[in-house]
Amino acid sequence: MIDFVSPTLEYALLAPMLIVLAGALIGVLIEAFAPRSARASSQLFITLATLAISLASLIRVRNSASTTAAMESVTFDGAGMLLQASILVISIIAVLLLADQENFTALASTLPGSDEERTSLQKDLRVTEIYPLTLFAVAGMLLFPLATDLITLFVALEMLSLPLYLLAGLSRRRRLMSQEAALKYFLLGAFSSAFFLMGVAYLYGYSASTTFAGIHAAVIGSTGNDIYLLLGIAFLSIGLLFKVGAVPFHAWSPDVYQGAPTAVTAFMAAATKVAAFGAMLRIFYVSFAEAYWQWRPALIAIALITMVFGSLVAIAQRDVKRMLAYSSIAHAGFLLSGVIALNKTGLDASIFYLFAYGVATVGAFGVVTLVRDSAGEVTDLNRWSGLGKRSPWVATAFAGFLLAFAGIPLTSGFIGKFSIFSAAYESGSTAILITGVLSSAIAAFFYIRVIVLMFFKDPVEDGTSVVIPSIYTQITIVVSAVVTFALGIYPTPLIDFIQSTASFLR
Amino acid sequence: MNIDNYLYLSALLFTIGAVGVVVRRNAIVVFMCVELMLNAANLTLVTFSRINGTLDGQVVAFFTMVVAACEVVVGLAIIVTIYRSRRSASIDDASLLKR
Amino acid sequence: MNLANMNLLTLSMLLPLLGTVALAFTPKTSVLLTKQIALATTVLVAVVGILMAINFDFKSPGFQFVESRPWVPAFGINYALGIDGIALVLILMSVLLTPIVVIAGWNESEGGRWSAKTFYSLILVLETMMIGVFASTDVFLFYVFFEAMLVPVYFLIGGFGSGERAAAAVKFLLYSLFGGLLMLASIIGIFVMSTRYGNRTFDITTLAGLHTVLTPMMENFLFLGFFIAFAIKAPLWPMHTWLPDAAKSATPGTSVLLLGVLDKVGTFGMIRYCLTLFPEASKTFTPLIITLAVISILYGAFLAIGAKDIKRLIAYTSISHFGFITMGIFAMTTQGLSGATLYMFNHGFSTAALFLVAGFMISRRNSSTIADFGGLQRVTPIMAWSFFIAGMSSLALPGLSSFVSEFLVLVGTFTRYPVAAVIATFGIVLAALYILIPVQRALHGPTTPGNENLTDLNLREKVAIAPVIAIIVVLGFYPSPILNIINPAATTVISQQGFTDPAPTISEGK
Amino acid sequence: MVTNSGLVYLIALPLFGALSLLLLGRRADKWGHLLATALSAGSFAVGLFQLSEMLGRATESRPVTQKLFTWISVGSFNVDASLLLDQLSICFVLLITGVGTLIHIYSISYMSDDPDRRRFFAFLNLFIAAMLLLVLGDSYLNLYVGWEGVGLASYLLIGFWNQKAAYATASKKAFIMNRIGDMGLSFAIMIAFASLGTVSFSGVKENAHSASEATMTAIGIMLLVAAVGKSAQFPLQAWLGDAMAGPTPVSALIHAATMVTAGVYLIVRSNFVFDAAPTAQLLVAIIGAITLMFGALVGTAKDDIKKALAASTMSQIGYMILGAGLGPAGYAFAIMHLLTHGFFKAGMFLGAGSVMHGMNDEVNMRKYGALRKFMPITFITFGLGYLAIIGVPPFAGFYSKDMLIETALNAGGVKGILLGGTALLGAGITAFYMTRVMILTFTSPKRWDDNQHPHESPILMWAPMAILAIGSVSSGFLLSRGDALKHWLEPLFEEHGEHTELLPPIVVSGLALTMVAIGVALAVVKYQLSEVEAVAPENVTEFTQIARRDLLQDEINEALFMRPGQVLTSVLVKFDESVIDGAVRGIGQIAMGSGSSLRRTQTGFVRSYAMLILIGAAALIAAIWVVTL
Repeated sequence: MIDFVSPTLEYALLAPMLIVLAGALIGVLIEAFAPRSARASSQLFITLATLAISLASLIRVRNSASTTAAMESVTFDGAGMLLQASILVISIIAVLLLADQENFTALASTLPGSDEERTSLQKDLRVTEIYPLTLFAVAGMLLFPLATDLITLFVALEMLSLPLYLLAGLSRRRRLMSQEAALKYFLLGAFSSAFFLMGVAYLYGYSASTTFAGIHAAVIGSTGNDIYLLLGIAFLSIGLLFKVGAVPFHAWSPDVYQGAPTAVTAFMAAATKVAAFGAMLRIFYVSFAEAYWQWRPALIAIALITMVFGSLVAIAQRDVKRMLAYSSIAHAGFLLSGVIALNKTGLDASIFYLFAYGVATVGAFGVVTLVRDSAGEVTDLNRWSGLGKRSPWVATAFAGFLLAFAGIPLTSGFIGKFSIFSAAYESGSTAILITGVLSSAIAAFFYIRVIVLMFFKDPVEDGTSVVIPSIYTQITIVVSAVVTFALGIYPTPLIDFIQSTASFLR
Repeated sequence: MNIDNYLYLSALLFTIGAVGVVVRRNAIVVFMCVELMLNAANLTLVTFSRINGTLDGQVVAFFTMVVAACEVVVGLAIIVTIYRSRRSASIDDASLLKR
Repeated sequence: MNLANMNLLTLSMLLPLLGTVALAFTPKTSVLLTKQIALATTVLVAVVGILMAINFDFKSPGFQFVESRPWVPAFGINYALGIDGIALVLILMSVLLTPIVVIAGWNESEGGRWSAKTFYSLILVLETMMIGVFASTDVFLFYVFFEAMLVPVYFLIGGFGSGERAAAAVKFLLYSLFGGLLMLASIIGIFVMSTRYGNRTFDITTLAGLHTVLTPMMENFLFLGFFIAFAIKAPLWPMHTWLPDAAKSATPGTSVLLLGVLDKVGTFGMIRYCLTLFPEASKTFTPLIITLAVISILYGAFLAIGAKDIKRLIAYTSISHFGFITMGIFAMTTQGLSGATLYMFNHGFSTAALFLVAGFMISRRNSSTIADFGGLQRVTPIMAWSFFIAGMSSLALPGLSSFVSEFLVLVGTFTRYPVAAVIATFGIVLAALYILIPVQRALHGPTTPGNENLTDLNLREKVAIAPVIAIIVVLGFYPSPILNIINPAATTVISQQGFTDPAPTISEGK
Repeated sequence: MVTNSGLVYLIALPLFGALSLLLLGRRADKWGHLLATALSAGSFAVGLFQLSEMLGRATESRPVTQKLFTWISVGSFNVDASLLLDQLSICFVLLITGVGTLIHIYSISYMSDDPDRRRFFAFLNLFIAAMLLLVLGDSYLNLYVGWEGVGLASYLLIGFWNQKAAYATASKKAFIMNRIGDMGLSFAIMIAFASLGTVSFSGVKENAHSASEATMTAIGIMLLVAAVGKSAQFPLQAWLGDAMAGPTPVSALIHAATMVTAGVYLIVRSNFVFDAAPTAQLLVAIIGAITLMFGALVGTAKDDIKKALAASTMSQIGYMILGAGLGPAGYAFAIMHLLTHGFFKAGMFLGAGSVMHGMNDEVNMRKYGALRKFMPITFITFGLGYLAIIGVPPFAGFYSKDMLIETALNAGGVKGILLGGTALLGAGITAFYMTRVMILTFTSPKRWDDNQHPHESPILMWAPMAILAIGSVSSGFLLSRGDALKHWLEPLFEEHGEHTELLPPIVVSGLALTMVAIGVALAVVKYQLSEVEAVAPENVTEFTQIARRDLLQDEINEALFMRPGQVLTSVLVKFDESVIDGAVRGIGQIAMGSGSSLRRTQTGFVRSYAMLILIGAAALIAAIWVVTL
């Protein structure tokens, strides 16, 4: 008979992901058995605990970096470890935002505006499924940048996407919009993952292997039909570019960012970017590196278009969440230059940038959740005017995050911009540098407009006010603010750590 | 016959699916078009697995089916909610979010 | 020099921050205490600054009070400070002006959106950055201060200014950010180049050698990145339009710091960075820059003549003056450079005098339109005379400090670019016009309605304005103390450029 | 060169006065004027002392210097704040402090009821100090300081009553036209430094010959521009008439005796430049000639006594400039005329002041008449000055002017005839208009109404007038006796070969006197023997009308400079607003616009998003495929 070789799984290395999955399952069980009253608190506790433990286990295994695990379908190396750590940290502060129930519908199944909904609101029901869903997504995200096998990569992609589709639809207010966001996200997501899968197919066809190493070998040996490689790279990139929201695959992000519950948007905007760019960096650095002359021009073009488009359209936005969405598109452009750089500095810069940007984003959306009126969050920029007078600290924090996005010195954003642009320029693409700088100038324009609105305009008395719902949200904002400025004033420890650890195992 | 034809076929299916997504209004149909694209990919995978003489392609295809199934679950859930609240499954009606 | 190893520079930058902390703990209600703390701090800083000047070794041209600690070693960034004569003079000017501004603007915080606490915290933070920007010998550190500086000024204008303050603040910030980002591109360029050729560093003295390995093309681009940023700051025609708006909207005190100190960062940067890092490119662009400078001189003067608003008028005169400074810098003669540096110093004080007195006038009349004043000479003689003297120093009357610098710039330029110098000299006639016209309209003639019972300067205002005028007059007759500080540094810069002063044509004949 | 630590006191005393009076403010009202006068007198005393010292020394060692401190020292550009007192500057020192002191005394009474008398005296002292610095500075840059210092003082004093809008304008006009001249001076200094590497008198003198003539011509012409501005010479003469807005003592001191003659000083001081640059020198002479005619003609038409005197000042300085333009032959006579003019013109201005004092500040001569009876002393002193200026022997003006005319005629060739001719003609016209002034004011029948009560001025006013009158009588004789001044100044100038005499001196004097006689006669006929209207008649010749309007100088300036300047200014203001700032705003709007138009791509329809993705996919594949080829 065929002698069956049982697969070897390095559980220690996989622990972070497994723990999160376990936590998610526990969450599901709680949904099933725990009494309604106990759910919210216990779920929150479980989730935070899970993430914390996962982070701990990650730290525990940091020294055993640079080994493949689970039959080479996962590679646990410095870069991957850093990306996982960033994802976990960002998730923790994002989950604190979820804790504020104001964000979520009482009962997802009820019709908007129906009596059912009203009663459910009166009964103060709560969807606590969000926690396990989030954890599943986190697990997917953790796996995504580590996957070194096309199958794993695909599964991870779906694993992080599907829960997000659902989460996007669970807003408490403006449920129609929320559901619409979910639909759009889902349809386009599925559409793009179809492309992604097609890419997988062609790459397999090109290299006769599904592992990154195999593809890399094929690219070097240039065995196989280059058309397949071409198609493979193109289709795969579409899937990834869709996730990071690069033009022209960005269209979903403004709508989803606006429609989804703000807490989810925060989590999605920050963590997904890290995961997606992590995967992108890995596959481009590890597998496609030698074929750069094929894909780089196209990617540069996309990067440039993305920067400019994001910045320009953001100027014209009236809704704070949409504005942040477009700014995140612009930032996707900046981050792409890290992929294009295709050198060590590029990798370091990208990781730093991802972390810094992610934290700032969570913070910014955290602030958005605070500005409310009787009908829930107020995202209309004009109604934000005079926020500085109403609650100076919140306004200051938001201004801080905006300055970080704009890349003003003494904020993390500046170090990020500097390092990623210099990496791109080091790799010889002046266009990225110039365009990046100019589009940052355009971007500054609307960040400053918001600051003016908050500080130099008088408040309009229309019931808009700043509500601090729970200590959790406060923690989130404070932590993000501290991190943002700390990384701006003294980034050395993090940068050094990244420099010493970040590397892809080929 | 030439095995490449399978690739052409799958490419054709994929294109049909993609075009379908763009032209059809009913959410369900759009979703089915996506499924079509996925299966086109599957066909490609299997074909390549045959060409390359390795099994990985077929394994991927199985994974894809499972994933597709999950997608169906999530997708239908969303579409049904939309349908219930809007009494319409036309994706063109859902355009509150724009600009 | 035992003080040298006391890190005076860091100390002088730390003190204002400590002051800010102190302010943070003072209750919002006790405004007076706030002001006192602010004043005390700034005075203390001024003392430290003077200590530095005293312990400065005039003979040696290199950097002094040097400090250096690694900041971001990964990028070769250091927290590196040090001052040569030029920097010292400018720091001295900044630390002397700040307390004066605090005294003169004792009540400026009242018109603002926020409390006096905020106002003075911003001022103090700004002072730290002003010192830092002149003191840093690490290009990256310089850039950080250069950009971060904008934020407090932005809030000072937008939060405490008058009229279209928000718009003016935004205009100022966008202009500066745009320039700053171009400069960032150049800095990245330098960073990558220095990495490519040898060790990655931002140390100005090390980078001074970088140009030898750059292609002319590359050097020109990097130069432009820096220069445009500085030309916007300075401001040089045609990148000047933010200045009048900002100066009009800002409080007089802020305007003093804006025109007196911040704009100097531009001209200072031209010397310290454009010339030192890119000598070849500087040579390449000199004709263009000299042209722009000359245009600024005349253009600014004409617009000042045409100005209806006294603050805008002063702003335009500054544009003209910055034309002189830039011209002097790029004339590449010791007279030109020393003159330009001295000009920066003097302009700080003469503009301060003008703006502060203008501020006093405006605060009494609640209008900054020249036409609203008239015959102040008879109503408020002291105020009128202060304005007159300030004006005289602005038109560079011999015997007042600005004459020495202006004449040095002209002579220094004439020896190398006679045509430019000749055209620029017409500026002195225009200067007479743009000063004497407002003097006549506002101070002379019969006292117009609304001005009859304005009160003359009070003690506080006298205390604020007296030292400025004293400095203007004393340095007019005896500029040597400042010139002695400047000269060695200036000579070094010129020789680094590989220039020597043109010899008298007569000796060529021989 | 001999150094002397005493020179600084010449300047320090009045400067101290000025500062203390200004800083002490009202506290000094009681005694301010006395202090100022005392200090000015003290300065005069120091001057006399220096003169005696100087007389005690051998000719070559007469000049003395004093280095105060290093003023500006950058690279090769070194200027010390140091003073130089030589035979030339001592003349000026004495003139300035002497006449200055007299005018201080005069002003004590003249300004007695002005609330701001203290300020007035402060300014007078400031002027004395600045003027002394001007003549004592040992380099062009030091001179420049004094040069603009006197400009400032004159600005302040012209505008002393600047609550009157017109006076304020007059002072501004003076300052600005002076600045144009100053520009010339700074050009001269720049050229000197660039080409000779020095800006000190001695330095320039050393290199004067080794430098190219072109250079020296350039310097010379620029110095001339400066002189023209300061001395109200053509074409920068327009400000002097308006400068009469200032109190009369000011007109006497600054705009007759001293400041306006600074131009002459500059040119004579720079003799080595002009001797090395014939072209510039000729230009100087021509400017002088033009101005002397210009002033004389304007003088004939003015009814305002001070304006008339101002015009004559202009014309007399024209004589001096002309003399200075005649080279070594003329320098001494230029200075001599300057000194004598200092006496008689100051005297006449003070006289005019005394008349105004007696006539409630009436300045229109047509409202005067027959004042001889009412203010005899003024009449006599003024009369002596009058005789001096028209050049009747043996009064001061005769000697100086006669020598100038003679030198001009002897300048040789056509040049000589033209210049000399002008000078002669000028003498005639001078006689005419001065006689006119004399007659209209003193001897013609009274034309003032009865609420006027003309009376003689107090002693504090007429004493100075008397002293000056003595000067107007004697100075010419004293200075020219045995060519005293000529020999005194000679060491400063180059030797010059004797010119061929066009006419013997006696003939020249004859001609001059004839011209004078004709002028006087005409005036007598026109004004003494015929009725004079109290209001200026309108039905007069074109020429008179034009002359009354200063030969259209203001109209021309306005048409040529002011109007275009104003237009340019307003154009630039609009340009800045719309074009430059507009461009900036435009960029912003472009960004905005493109933003909101790109925004439309976000239709909200999933299918269009999918379409976008599809297109993107196609484009991406195409892009990658293209580079693969």
